[in-house]
Amino acid sequence: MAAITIPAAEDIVGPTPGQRLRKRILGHRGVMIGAVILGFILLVALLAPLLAPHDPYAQSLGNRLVPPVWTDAGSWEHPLGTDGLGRDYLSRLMYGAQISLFIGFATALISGIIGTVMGVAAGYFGGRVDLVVTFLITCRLSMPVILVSLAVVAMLGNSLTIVVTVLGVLLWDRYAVVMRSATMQVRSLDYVAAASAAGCSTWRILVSEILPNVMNPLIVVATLEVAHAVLLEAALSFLGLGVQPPLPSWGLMISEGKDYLLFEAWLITIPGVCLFALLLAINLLGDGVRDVTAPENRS
Amino acid sequence: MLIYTAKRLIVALLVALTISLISFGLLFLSGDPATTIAGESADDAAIQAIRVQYGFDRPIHEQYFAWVGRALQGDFGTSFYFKVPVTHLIFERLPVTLGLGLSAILFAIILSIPLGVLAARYPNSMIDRLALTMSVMGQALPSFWFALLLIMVFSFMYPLLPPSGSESWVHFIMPTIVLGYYATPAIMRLTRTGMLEVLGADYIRTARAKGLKPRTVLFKHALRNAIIPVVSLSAVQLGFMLGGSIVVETIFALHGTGYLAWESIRRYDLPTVQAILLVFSLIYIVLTFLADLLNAWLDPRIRVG
Amino acid sequence: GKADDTLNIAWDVEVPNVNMYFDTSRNGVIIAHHVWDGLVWRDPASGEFKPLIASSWNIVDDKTIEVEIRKGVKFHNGATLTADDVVYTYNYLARPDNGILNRNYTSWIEKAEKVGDNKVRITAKSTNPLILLYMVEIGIYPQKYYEEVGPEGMGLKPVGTGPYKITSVDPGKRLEFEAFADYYDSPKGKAKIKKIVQRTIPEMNTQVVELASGRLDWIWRVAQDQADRLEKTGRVQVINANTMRVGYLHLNAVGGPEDSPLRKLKVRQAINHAINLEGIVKNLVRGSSQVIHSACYPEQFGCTDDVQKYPYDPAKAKQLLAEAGYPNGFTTAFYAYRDRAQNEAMMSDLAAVGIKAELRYGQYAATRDALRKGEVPIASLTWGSNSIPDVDAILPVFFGGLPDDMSKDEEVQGWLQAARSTLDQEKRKELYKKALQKIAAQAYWVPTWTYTTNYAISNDLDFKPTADEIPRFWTASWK
Amino acid sequence: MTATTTSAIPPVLETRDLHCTFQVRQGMFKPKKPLHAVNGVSLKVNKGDVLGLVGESGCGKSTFARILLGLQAPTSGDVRIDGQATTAFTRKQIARRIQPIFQDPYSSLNPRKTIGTIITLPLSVHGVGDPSEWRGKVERMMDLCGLPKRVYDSYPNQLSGGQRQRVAIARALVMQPEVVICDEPTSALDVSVQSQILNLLQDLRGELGLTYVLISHNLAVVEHMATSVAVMYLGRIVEQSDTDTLFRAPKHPYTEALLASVLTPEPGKGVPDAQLGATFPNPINPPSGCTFHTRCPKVMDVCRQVAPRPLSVDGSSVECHLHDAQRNAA
Amino acid sequence: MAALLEVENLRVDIPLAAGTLHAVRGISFQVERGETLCIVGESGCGKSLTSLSIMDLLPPKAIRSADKLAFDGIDLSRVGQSQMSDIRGDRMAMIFQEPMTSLNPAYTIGNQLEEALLRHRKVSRKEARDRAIHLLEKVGITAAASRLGQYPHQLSGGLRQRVMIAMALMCGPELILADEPTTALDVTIQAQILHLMIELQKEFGMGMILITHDLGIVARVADKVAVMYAGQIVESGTVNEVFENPMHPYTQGLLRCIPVPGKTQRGAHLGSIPGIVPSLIGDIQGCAFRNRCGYAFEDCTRVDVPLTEIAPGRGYRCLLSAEQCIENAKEVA
Ligand SMILES: Nc1ncnc2c1ncn2[C@@H]1O[C@H](COP(=O)(O)OP(=O)(O)OP(=O)(O)O)[C@@H](O)[C@H]1O
Ligand SMILES: Nc1ncnc2c1ncn2[C@@H]1O[C@H](COP(=O)(O)OP(=O)(O)OP(=O)(O)O)[C@@H](O)[C@H]1O
Ligand SMILES: [Mg+2]
Ligand SMILES: [Mg+2]
Repeated sequence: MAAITIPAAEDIVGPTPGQRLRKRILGHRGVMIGAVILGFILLVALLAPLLAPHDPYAQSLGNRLVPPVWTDAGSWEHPLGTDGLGRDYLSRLMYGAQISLFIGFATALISGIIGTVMGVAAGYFGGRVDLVVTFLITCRLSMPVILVSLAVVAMLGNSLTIVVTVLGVLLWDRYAVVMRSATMQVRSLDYVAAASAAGCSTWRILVSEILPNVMNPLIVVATLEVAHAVLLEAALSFLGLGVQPPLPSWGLMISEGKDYLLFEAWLITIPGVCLFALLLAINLLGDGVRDVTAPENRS
Repeated sequence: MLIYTAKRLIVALLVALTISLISFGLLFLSGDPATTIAGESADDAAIQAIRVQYGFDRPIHEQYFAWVGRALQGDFGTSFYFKVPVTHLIFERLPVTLGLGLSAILFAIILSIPLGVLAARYPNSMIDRLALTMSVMGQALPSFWFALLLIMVFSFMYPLLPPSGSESWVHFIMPTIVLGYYATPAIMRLTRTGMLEVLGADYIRTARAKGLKPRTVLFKHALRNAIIPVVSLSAVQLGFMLGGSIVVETIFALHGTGYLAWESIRRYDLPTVQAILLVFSLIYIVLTFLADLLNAWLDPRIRVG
Repeated sequence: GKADDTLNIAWDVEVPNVNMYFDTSRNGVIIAHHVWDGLVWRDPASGEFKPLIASSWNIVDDKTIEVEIRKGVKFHNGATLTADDVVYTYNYLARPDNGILNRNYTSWIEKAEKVGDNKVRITAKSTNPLILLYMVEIGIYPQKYYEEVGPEGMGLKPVGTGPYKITSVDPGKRLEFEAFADYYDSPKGKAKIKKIVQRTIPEMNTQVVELASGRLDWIWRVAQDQADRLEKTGRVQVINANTMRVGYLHLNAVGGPEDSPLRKLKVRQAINHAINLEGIVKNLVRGSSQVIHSACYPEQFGCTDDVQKYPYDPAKAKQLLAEAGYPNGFTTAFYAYRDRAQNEAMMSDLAAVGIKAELRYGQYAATRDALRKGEVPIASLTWGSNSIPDVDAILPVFFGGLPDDMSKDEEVQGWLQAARSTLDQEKRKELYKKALQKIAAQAYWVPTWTYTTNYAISNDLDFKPTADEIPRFWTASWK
Repeated sequence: MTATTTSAIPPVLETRDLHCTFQVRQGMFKPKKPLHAVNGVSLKVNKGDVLGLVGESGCGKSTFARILLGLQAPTSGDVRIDGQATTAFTRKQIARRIQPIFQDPYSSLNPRKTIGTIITLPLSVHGVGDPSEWRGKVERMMDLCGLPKRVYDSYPNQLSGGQRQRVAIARALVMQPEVVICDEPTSALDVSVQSQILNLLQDLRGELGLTYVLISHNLAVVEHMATSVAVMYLGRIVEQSDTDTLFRAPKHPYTEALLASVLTPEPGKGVPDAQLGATFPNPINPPSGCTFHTRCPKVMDVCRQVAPRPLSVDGSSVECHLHDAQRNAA
Repeated sequence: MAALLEVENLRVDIPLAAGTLHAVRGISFQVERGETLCIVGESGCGKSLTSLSIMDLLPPKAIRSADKLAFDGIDLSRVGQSQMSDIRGDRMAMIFQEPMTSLNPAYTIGNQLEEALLRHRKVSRKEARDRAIHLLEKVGITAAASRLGQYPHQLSGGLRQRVMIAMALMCGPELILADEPTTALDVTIQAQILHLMIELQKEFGMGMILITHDLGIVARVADKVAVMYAGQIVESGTVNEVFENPMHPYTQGLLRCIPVPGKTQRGAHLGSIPGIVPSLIGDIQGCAFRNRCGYAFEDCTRVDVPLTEIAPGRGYRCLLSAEQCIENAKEVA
């Protein structure tokens, strides 16, 4: 029976916040599963040029619709078979990971910047600024993203840049909402008053007092928005208004495989499962980060 | 109350105006709609005639004000494609979309609220884990893919359900599930966190200290308070479902507004697209307004200030 | 199904309007053939013109034709068709302010007059060799009813004289047809199946599922791959039929920036050589589709294969490119609106000789808008000639100086104009040949292949498709 | 308006007829109404003084403090530092002279910053001296406030409540301000820690020649620390005088009630009944006349109609009709 | 007759990720009818958990054990959930610290008051309502009948706390547990509420456990005092005994910390207890106060300190002798 040493008066009470966070992250099953899957997909995406067995764009019309290796007609030449133009499905899938991830992150970045600026400004300045931002949020929320992005893409033509821009310009609402309330909350705390009383400029307060303390919700939203963007791009591509072929985004692959749904189901199940796994991973990660950084878990 | 309603009305109007500007802005992007209206084999004269007939030769702001003026009287113009009044078209198809949306939100609520309550009542139990897994999976499932899988399995491999049409309620089963499951995780989580929070509240302890039965505590004291944010969320989700209906209605060939929107976009049927955008946003605004009223009614702190 | 003597059919696009003059879509044409009879009829099998509402006709001169109206023809609403209805219809179509969309069938009409109890004289604005063909497409409207209800009423409660009458219109969603009991003894023949129900099902997979489960009896435009698999199941019959639609790559020889590579003949020829059409047709398009070399459907009047051909030869293509000053190829936009796989295959062939094509996949209307602005270097398009078996339905549209003429070749324009203003069929053939040869020599187009359509129908159904992409359900019957 | 003697040197801090009104909404469906959080406060604080400010929750103490600090703009009236109106100052200039210590040591320190950075902040904002000297300065201040050097690189959540409050004090004092506004500096702390902080504040005052405005609802603390006391009720100062006078001879019935309610640890004395009504009036609809009349055990008719004016009675300033009456009688 | 409440060696353990938190470490006390026991101690020393464990309202993961936990002869550690909830609110009631959040915002005061009676007694709504009005008047709320229809947010803190008291009295309990009932209130209101509670307790002859960290309240309200530190009772006795002759160094320290108007010299240094409360996670040996204690010696680390009883109900938990303790107290005073 080890006697506790009762800490001396001025002893530091615990580990640093960073250490605690690390410990909680490592102990959180969802985060770990999500991180492993996402890490795997990221790795495959980055190393696609090295890993892909074939050129993802190389067609071989004589070799169309080869089924995957686990079916009777499959071969190791094309482990996941080929698509309607005889392109190697595995290679396309690997490059598709690049595209889908790029869209997710790029969109989340654009919308993140727009939404955070709006949300923080509304939360911090309140009053008219808040009124305007809230109004913009209401406007934005009242327009279905998918409808607007479909319409805009239909008018402008579909390409990677357009899709990323359109989604980026549309998906800022959640950032704005969350950042607004997080900022309001932080703003009312005494350390902001203290910084203000110390003579800090508004800019400095925003950057060094507010922003670091709204980072956690920001990261959570950003993660979930990556998933949202990936999903939306997939839906746009599915409806034929996403990235332009022959770029292999996963949504586009599902869309292309749609014509073969009934008889060559693997063409939609494989990219579908990949998309599902990616979204699952990001969501697990986002949820996990939310759990880990939730106030009740901090103390 | 009156002032409040009036204020909301003004905001709604402003939102509608903004949306109308945006949707009208699409006209700028679209180039010349006259060719579209004329169809594949129309000649130049026909196109020019249409241009004059629809007023596309006039300056854009003039067109906009003319459009707003008519829209205020409930006239959204004539569909380029169907050549019938857009208002007529939308109102004919709205019931399908609203019916689908309502059944989907009902499906989501019926599934997620009890699950959320149970998960909060027994945190970290099997049921909690199950609910959590379901919600994470649900968020990650692309609805178009899910819909195709459902069709593949339940209409083709085991032909139990019709894959298309809106003749009877059976036709709505798969669309309802596809549209509804996506709202389930959010509502379930909110119920769960709300319940967890409420169950940890001081007044729950007070209720228990009075010796009340656990059931009374759970349903009378806890759920009543936890449900309030769920109401708003459900309204918001119902609003989101209008967007989701585009994909679902297209796949299941339900002739609702969502499908109309999608087809109109593809056909450059701008009056229809504009009107649908506007109607969707108005519906959303009305829904959130109703949710606020319902909330106010549920929450005495708002009701009796 | 057979059991309730109802033919359930599905189309993937919504029918905008059943009023035939307000819908230029393919489905509109199909409906028109069922609901409205024209003055004459063209037998799809023999190509001969036969009397329909006109019991006989007489070509007075280059511009004038007189028709005798058949007696006892009834409209669906019970009224009897008279010469006045014919006059009314033609004059209505000739009015510039009528707002109709189908002007390319009708713009030739100058006027119609009643010249006897049952006799009507129709005058054209100018000499036109295709008047009879156009008259086939012009359905006769009941004067009294149409004046009463107007175009909108006609769109909701259509009244014609055809073998089927429409009993219910749910715009865009569902149409119900019923065999017209009082149909006259027409060469088209009486409808054999009592009812037709048309539904709009946008998703092809859904159509197939519905067909397989017996809730549909007839669908078409099934993708070749799916058609193959579907046939193998034995649950349905699959018919592959030719259509008059041809595909082509439009190469912008005159528009675009000054240094546009496509302005160079050698580049256009190189493109022609670069694409392995045979391979694509054999592996991808399949069915009875065939590769074409000139800018028309082979069986159209005036169409000839006797033009310069560009066999698949990537090496030659590269050489031509090098000669044109593009040894390393170039990058270009590539517009398309359908058949994504086929277009990707062509793009891949272009890439193989160094031409990097960036796909702009959009709506037909958008593509054509851009095209007309002269912005499009390469566009992959198709043309169905409005089912008219004469090159006049295709060549003047794209080479005759109309808005879609992007090559602006005055010589070709002249020949086409000349061909149009003569009724001498041999002379016309000669002129068209000249035009087609120049088009090929200049490589304004890459003519690609003819389109086929796959019909998938219930095993109970007896249905014969025709090449003009107009299914004639009144000839269909249950086995 | 105060009764304290006017000397040649202007008071270090002075407010004149300070008002602060918020527009607040009572329910979602109701229009906004004005709430007079601070309703005409005139006070003077001389150098070296400790002004104790007591009053019930919601009476406007913190709002008053925020105005003094320049964190909240008054609706009308002005604040003067050394005789100069603060409207002439920038926020930075005010910051050099007036610094706050807040009630809750948990929310007054940025959890993302180390203790060192937190205390250095004012130095870097004002660009005092050379950044290389900052660490030394900060460590000296930490030492003065009883914080070990080790915690320089720690984060707030690694410290105990008492230590955090010391950090807050060090931050407030590192720029050597003239006035420190302490808004309930110990009410979140346990008694055993409270006394440590109070002792520290006392020591620092002596050492650095500070002036305090000490807001507290704990009268024992105020009586222990303050040199003069102001009693606030519904946004107004109802009584002000030096500490001795106030505790010995309270003049306002509310002050009397407050004093009677202090529970000293003396067994056997029982709990007094202050005879006040149970409710603090709603500040949005304050009572007419004297705002205290609804709870006053000595209420008179005049109180319901006429708002009392501040009077100077025996060296105290008081707002109460009882004292008009005395005066009239005299 | 046995005491109303007898607690012997009550322990509450909370398993946490870092180890088991021994929040309450074997405390014993008794409460008689009509008697007030005050439990006083620093934040986190286990006061609330003690009261909650008597009511069986502990958080789900907390584990309670006791050698004896008897209410009016009923062994509370034996009774089942439903029997416990029959006793709770009926014979034994609790008033919580946070008047602002302890009432359900969704229901009227009347509803919440009546509910308590309807649960335990076979009475009509009307009777419940009458009782509610009666008690509201009793706790000094005017226009009681009209208050019944109001919602909690319409009442001020003081009124809510009165409602909480009335609610606790609905069934006429024999024992009242009040956990810091006045901490959130202003001084004037605090005095009123305490005054009220004492009167009601006398009137109904209830036993009362009052938990507080304010020595002032203890001195004015208590019959008996238990001073808690780190989950243990370090000193107990009647109020006079404890305040006049504090034995334990911690009690002595506490009394020196607070300025007493008129007694403490203004501006002078206050006494203080250096350091902070130790963490109670893991196994604990020796005196928990030793690191803050000016008199600590070697044994304090090694020996588990027993409660020394110097008279019935009067005890302290320190290794120093009673004489030594009294000596220390004088030395500083
Ligand atoms: N930003 C604000 N907007 C609206 N009302 C406010 C605002 N700040 C304070 N108030 C209101 O002003 C009044 C005075 O508040 P203040 O915080 O100054 O009181 P206080 O005396 O410090 O109370 P406490 O003792 O509870 O801290 C209160 O009724 C409060 O609700
Ligand atoms: N649900 C819980 N989970 C974990 N630890 C808890 C829980 N409830 C209480 N504790 C811990 O148990 C110890 C005793 O808590 P308790 O609430 O009894 O303290 P207290 O004396 O009432 O303090 P206060 O004066 O702050 O109310 C504290 O260290 C607290 O952190
Ligand atoms: Mg305050
Ligand atoms: Mg407690």
